[in-house]
Amino acid sequence: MRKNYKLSITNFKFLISAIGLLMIASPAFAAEATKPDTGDTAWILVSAALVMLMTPGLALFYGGMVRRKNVLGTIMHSFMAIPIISLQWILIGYTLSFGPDISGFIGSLEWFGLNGVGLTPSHYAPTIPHLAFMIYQGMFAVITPALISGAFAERMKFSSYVIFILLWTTFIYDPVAHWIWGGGWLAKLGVIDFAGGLVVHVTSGISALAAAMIIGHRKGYLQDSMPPHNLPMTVTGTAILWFGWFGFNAGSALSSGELSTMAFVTTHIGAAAGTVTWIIVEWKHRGKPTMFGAATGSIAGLATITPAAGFVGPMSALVIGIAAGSICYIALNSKTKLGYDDSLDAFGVHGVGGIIGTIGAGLFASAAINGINGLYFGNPQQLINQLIGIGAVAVYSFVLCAIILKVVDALVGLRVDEHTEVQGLDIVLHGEEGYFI
Amino acid sequence: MRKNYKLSITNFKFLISAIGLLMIASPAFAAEATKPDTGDTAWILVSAALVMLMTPGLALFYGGMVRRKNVLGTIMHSFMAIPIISLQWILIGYTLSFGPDISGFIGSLEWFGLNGVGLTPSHYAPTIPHLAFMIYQGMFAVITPALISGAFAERMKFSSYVIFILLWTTFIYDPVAHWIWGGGWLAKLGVIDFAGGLVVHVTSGISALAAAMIIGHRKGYLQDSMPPHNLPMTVTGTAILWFGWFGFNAGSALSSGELSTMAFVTTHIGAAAGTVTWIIVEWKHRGKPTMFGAATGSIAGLATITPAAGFVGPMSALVIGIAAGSICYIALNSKTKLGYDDSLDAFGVHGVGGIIGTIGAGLFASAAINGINGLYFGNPQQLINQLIGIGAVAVYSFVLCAIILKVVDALVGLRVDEHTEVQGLDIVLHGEEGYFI
Amino acid sequence: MRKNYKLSITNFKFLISAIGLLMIASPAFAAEATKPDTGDTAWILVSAALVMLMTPGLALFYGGMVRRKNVLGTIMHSFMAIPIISLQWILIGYTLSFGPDISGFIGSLEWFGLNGVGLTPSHYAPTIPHLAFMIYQGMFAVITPALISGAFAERMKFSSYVIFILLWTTFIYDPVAHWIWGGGWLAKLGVIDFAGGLVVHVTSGISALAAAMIIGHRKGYLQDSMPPHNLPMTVTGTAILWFGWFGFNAGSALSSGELSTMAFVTTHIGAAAGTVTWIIVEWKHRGKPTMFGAATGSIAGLATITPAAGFVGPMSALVIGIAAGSICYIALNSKTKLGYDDSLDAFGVHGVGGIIGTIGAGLFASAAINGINGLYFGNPQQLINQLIGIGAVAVYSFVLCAIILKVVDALVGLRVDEHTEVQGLDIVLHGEEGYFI
Amino acid sequence: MKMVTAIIKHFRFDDVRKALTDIGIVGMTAIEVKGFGRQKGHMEVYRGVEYEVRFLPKVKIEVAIPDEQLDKVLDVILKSAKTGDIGDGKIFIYDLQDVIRIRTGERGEEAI
Amino acid sequence: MKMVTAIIKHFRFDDVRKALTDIGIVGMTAIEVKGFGRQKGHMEVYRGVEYEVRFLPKVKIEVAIPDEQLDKVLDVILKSAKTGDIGDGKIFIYDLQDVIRIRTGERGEEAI
Amino acid sequence: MKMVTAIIKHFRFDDVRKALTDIGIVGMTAIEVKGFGRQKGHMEVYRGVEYEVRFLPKVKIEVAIPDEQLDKVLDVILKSAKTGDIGDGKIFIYDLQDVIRIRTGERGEEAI
Ligand SMILES: Nc1ncnc2c1ncn2[C@@H]1O[C@H](COP(=O)(O)OP(=O)(O)O)[C@@H](O)[C@H]1O
Ligand SMILES: Nc1ncnc2c1ncn2[C@@H]1O[C@H](COP(=O)(O)OP(=O)(O)O)[C@@H](O)[C@H]1O
Ligand SMILES: Nc1ncnc2c1ncn2[C@@H]1O[C@H](COP(=O)(O)OP(=O)(O)O)[C@@H](O)[C@H]1O
Repeated sequence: MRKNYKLSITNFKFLISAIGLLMIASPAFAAEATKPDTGDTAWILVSAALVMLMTPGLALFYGGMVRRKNVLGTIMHSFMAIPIISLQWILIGYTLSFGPDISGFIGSLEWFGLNGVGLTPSHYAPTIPHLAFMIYQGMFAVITPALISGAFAERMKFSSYVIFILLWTTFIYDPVAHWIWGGGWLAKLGVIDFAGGLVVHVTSGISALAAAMIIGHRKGYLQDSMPPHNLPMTVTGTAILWFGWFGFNAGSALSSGELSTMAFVTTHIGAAAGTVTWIIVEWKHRGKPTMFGAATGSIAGLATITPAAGFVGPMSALVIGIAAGSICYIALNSKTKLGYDDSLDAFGVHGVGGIIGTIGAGLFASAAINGINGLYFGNPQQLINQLIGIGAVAVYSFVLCAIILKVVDALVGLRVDEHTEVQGLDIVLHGEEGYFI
Repeated sequence: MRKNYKLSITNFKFLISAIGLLMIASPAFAAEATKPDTGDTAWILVSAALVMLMTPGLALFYGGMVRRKNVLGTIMHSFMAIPIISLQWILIGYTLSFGPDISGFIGSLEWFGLNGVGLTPSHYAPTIPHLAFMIYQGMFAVITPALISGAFAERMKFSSYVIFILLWTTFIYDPVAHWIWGGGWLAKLGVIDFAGGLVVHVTSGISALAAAMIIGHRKGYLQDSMPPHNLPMTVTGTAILWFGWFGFNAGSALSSGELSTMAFVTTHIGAAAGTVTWIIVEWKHRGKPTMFGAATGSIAGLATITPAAGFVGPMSALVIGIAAGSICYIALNSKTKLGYDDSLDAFGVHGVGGIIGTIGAGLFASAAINGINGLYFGNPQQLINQLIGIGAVAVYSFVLCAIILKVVDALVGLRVDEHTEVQGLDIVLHGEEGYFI
Repeated sequence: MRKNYKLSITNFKFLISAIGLLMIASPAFAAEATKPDTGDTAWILVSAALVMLMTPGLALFYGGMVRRKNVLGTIMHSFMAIPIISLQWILIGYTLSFGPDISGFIGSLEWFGLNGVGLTPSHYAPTIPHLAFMIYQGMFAVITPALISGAFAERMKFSSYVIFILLWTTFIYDPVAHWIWGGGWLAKLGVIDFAGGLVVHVTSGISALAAAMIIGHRKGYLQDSMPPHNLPMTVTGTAILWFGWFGFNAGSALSSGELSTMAFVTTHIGAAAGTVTWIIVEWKHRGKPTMFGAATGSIAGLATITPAAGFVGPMSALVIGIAAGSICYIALNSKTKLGYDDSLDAFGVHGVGGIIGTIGAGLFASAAINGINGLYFGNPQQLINQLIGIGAVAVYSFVLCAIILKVVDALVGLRVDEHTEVQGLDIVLHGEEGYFI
Repeated sequence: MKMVTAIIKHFRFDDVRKALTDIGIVGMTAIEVKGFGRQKGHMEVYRGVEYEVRFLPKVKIEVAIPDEQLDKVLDVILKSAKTGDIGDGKIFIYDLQDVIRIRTGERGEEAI
Repeated sequence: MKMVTAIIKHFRFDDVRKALTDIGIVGMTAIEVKGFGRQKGHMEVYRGVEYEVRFLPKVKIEVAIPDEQLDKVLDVILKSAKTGDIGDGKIFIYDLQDVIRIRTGERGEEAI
Repeated sequence: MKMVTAIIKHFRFDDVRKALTDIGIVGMTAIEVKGFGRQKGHMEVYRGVEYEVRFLPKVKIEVAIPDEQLDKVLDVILKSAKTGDIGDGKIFIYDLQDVIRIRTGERGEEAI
């Protein structure tokens, strides 16, 4: 104990001096260069706030789906991703993702602790302060690991979860973000991903699949009744997600004007088409349209349109949304046959949706909108690029996520013991209860 | 069955080719003309997102008021209006409302499927992309039929509801929007309606009255106890509505600056005055001030200030809000004597509020703010215009809504059977339950 | 009775004529002068909407923490502050706070009823309409007294609460806002407070301490079990508060660009650091990390970074957030030893956080960011200024709040009777119940 | 004395209460329960996973009465709770050894 | 053996529990119920529509005890649950035929 | 006839139901209760204030049966509800004077 304590004091002292240096270093933001545009900056800050809100939205979306005894533990997975990944981001995540490129694979540590990241616009977004771009991107890094938590809901140790998301973000999210948005090898190859079909949804969705397979199903899965304990909470989360997604997609224009407008419109159409399609298919298939289905369909539509949002037109968005609603519906309804327990369908919605949308961008991108044509407009190469992107990101995510999970499992164990699972995470891990109603 | 299937395949093929054509046609958005203003565009996109959020806000507002067994069915009425009406809007609703005028009564189908609606600003709003205007207006079309659903909550068939809102939007909302905002006959006559007192609240509120009368009261109305099952949910919805209403009213300036500021301020004052008035009147009348009353008063204030928001000054907004709080209070407290069961008071709040506010605009509009004077500032004609507007919209809405409901009733029936009403819509129509708490 | 009634008619007539005059007077907004900037105005209106949303967010935050029987009464405290203080603000609050200065202590009544407050930008914010500045500041006035309500939750009379917040805002908030933001004596002295560490959090937090001491603890405090009845509701409130805080802090730049970006980034970092620190300390101290702790830590971080947000850099925000999480944790965990029942920790979070943050600004302000250096950057005087500010505001708030409470107690009584406290405020004071689930 | 407990359908609850008060019963206690019986439940499907809901919500009413009121009470419950459909519920009758009113300490039939 | 069930006011619940454990009762079961009795309910008005709330929330406590403890238990409940106001509730006493502890299979008084 | 009521752990509920239906029991009623017993509760800390949670959630199952089924039913519940840990719960057996099926008016064993 003694030793340990000393160690952490030393670490702490080191950290303090590092922060102290950065406190002096970083405010070198001479505003001599280009003044940011007020409208663009307003739009990006609003978008950053909207994307921030999505993570608690996800907390409610997921929280309503689990059993009452796990509501706080589930909410906490999403909620804690906000502060933990935000700190990771300002310290090392941002520079790994967007810092000066190292051979197309990763950003250098030059911008460690936001060193040199100031208020002068960067080449990433020439009309807004560099820090505005940084914080906006940070909100994406936050929500992505939180999405995975749906796969192992109701049975993962909180301590392991914290370690997992730190490793996952550093070793999966940051590199992949660099490959595509930080000027890395996939960007050079010509892969397009407007707002994170690959970077956000495929990484998290495929990792969710790996996680569900490795951690195993919940005790009593497919035998006991495990209906969502609070669907109005899930609907509230859905509403917040849809609302926030305008910041996610239209904000990815990194400016306010034509492109943000187009992405806003296609996002809404994709969501609408996903929802209506889901309800129609469900009604035909099961005989009853459900509110839970409508909520799921809208998230499927939103996830799917994400990579295409700023590349395609309104009618293409309609087609992509229809594909989202029908294919994700099939994915979810095939799940029970496949044996793994992706409890809240992180793979079925985000993995599948991200892949469809990335292909959709390759099919329907139109140069009239954002300079790049897809297959439908005569450029088959773009579809090939997209497929390469999907393959690279999916394989990388799956393999690395499996390794990370195995390592965490070996070190501290991934899964709670049976007693905890039976009693519920809220009481045993967190010592609190969701409701005294 | 076989035939039917073929038919829908054919339909589907047709739809696909139409969409295919539009996918190629629509992206002809040369950005050669005026560049949109970044600040104005940011404001309209934010406003569009805010108005989108209002519909799920309404879902919570209404959802909290019904009995537990109908919470999902009620939420679904509002929620499904988003995707269904959004698709109607991009296909035909927008062009019917805002497309090139046909004799002042309706827009032509020239802009079917957003054909020709691009990123170049339109004459409706010269500093933002045409598509931004389109999507912003679409959010209004979405929430309006959802408002009506309060009148027939807890007893309408979901399938009939879907048909109803499609017909209602096409035959009532779209024409009336054209008359007033699309350059139609009421606009030419000089009727003013800043953000939808007539177009949104009178159309939906009067239709709600027709609907409540036609569908009949809930089983057990005024005999059984039917208190709201979750008032905190209703308060959450109220908060979201108030928040979103800033986009609704201040966004209706279609630009960011003086007019949006004035509409923002009058909106907030109207809501505040409506709430305080309601609470005072209720306290005097019933002896106790209620949270539910405060929530209702705020929505009454917001609905009422809507048509006047960008035409009147702060002190006029105060007067309008006081009128809203007191008159809507009286309307709701007289309801039980009138015999119809407008279950969630869609008429009492939106119908009555919309009428008061439209008159309020005619009384207190000030040319110093938006070029038009009302009676109080020496222009009695404006009040007459407003009364004509109210009469025309109310009669049209009532008659057409009654016809639509009768037709839907004859074709598929409006009302669930008694067993369903007793068991609750959630289990019987949707096969799911709101809570397992 | 008769007399009373007459009196109020006379009052009412007087009010009506005053409003009538103002209706004519106020719209003298010639737009001849500087045109507002569209981006800046968009940002401030969005920020105003965000800050408005914080008060219902607080309603949920607090509402989830009390016992089920008091959920509506607690929500109502926050909710009713919106309309009541908004009306106070437009009538007298704004002019008392920001009207032409009288000897550094208070604003004159020149702008009574917004007279002369128009759409031309003011010297407070030269690129946005004066009314935009007015309404934005009004949202701050609204939330501040609502924060105090946490101290006397579950036992204060609603009628006394209404009187209390009106007096409190007029005699404490308005003057203190004038001292610091309205060009009063503390501003002249050089005290800095970016977004309300002193004006909002110290005033309300210290008043909460006075209130908790004067009103006495809840019946059964520390004996009966009083766990929060709905923690997911509290988390929802936390999310809304965090989201809204971007408008609170980054909006306080009163423009959109570099300063708003910096304040946005430091706000998020402060919140993140507060949350992570809280969880670590709690985990070490109590053995379990809780969702309630994470929510509390994030609000502590947000409250603490508030006065420093636009003066310090990202790494300083990190340090301030760490201080917030650890010191507020200690404050809350010492509470039970101190004997007073600050039921929802309005003092422990806002009072303590506001003081830390105000000191933090004095320590870490950097001229490179906003023209002023703190101790760490070589200017010890700033720290002294800040300490004077804290002393003056804390003493003034404590003494005046105690006087106001004593007066209200003498006149109408502060506390409900025992029967009401046992039955719950919802049924007895408001005649309604939160849930029928 | 007898304790009559009846498991009934939710929406008959108000009628049963009214019918009982009409014959002079001034006290009763109600409890939300979940019933399993001949009335079959239903399936609910959540995102492709099917759950059988076997237990249906019912209300249990407990009425303590003097022996001589038994027949009247049973009669009244039978009439007011009956819909004729399966799942109408059951009445269970127990012997009650004693009753005490807490406020006054009265015992036996007086305490009812 | 006897099963003593007491319908009491919510806020007396903690006192009753304490009083019972003080005399050595180590087990009991509590249930939320809604009571209807001499204590009248109240009106609630929601948007102009009045509803009478007739059933008030109460707690029902069930304690299984050996016969010889009956008097002490009744005495303790009477004292700790009483406020003297109407609606204090009632105690019902049943004969218990047998008790079994599931964990061990013990039966009768040992199982209590 | 007997009324067998068993207070059991939540997560044994489904097994007990299955076991009972397997031996032909077609009706039962379940109630959420809070139990207090040898199984100690736990502490919960909310913002620095500690509360002891003494009452744990349990399910109470009520099954009315003819006398001759008693042993089988007890046996089945004992087996299916048992985990061997403290807090497994208790079975209480009451004499049931009469049962009536509301739908048909049948009485006695036929009504079960
Ligand atoms: N043997 C039993 N023991 C306890 N409760 C029973 C029993 N049988 C039925 N019940 C209760 O009575 C309710 C109605 O019984 P059910 O068999 O569905 O209909 P019916 O009584 O009309 O035949 C059930 O939901 C259950 O709560
Ligand atoms: N005959 C009865 N059968 C069952 N429960 C009863 C009966 N009478 C009263 N109760 C229960 O006892 C509670 C208190 O009774 P009430 O008549 O209000 O007050 P008091 O016992 O003080 O006269 C009621 O709310 C109800 O739950
Ligand atoms: N004397 C009693 N009267 C009523 N219920 C009891 C009694 N003793 C125990 N119980 C119920 O049985 C449950 C289990 O009892 P407990 O003492 O915790 O475990 P065990 O039965 O395994 O010793 C308790 O939670 C309580 O609901």
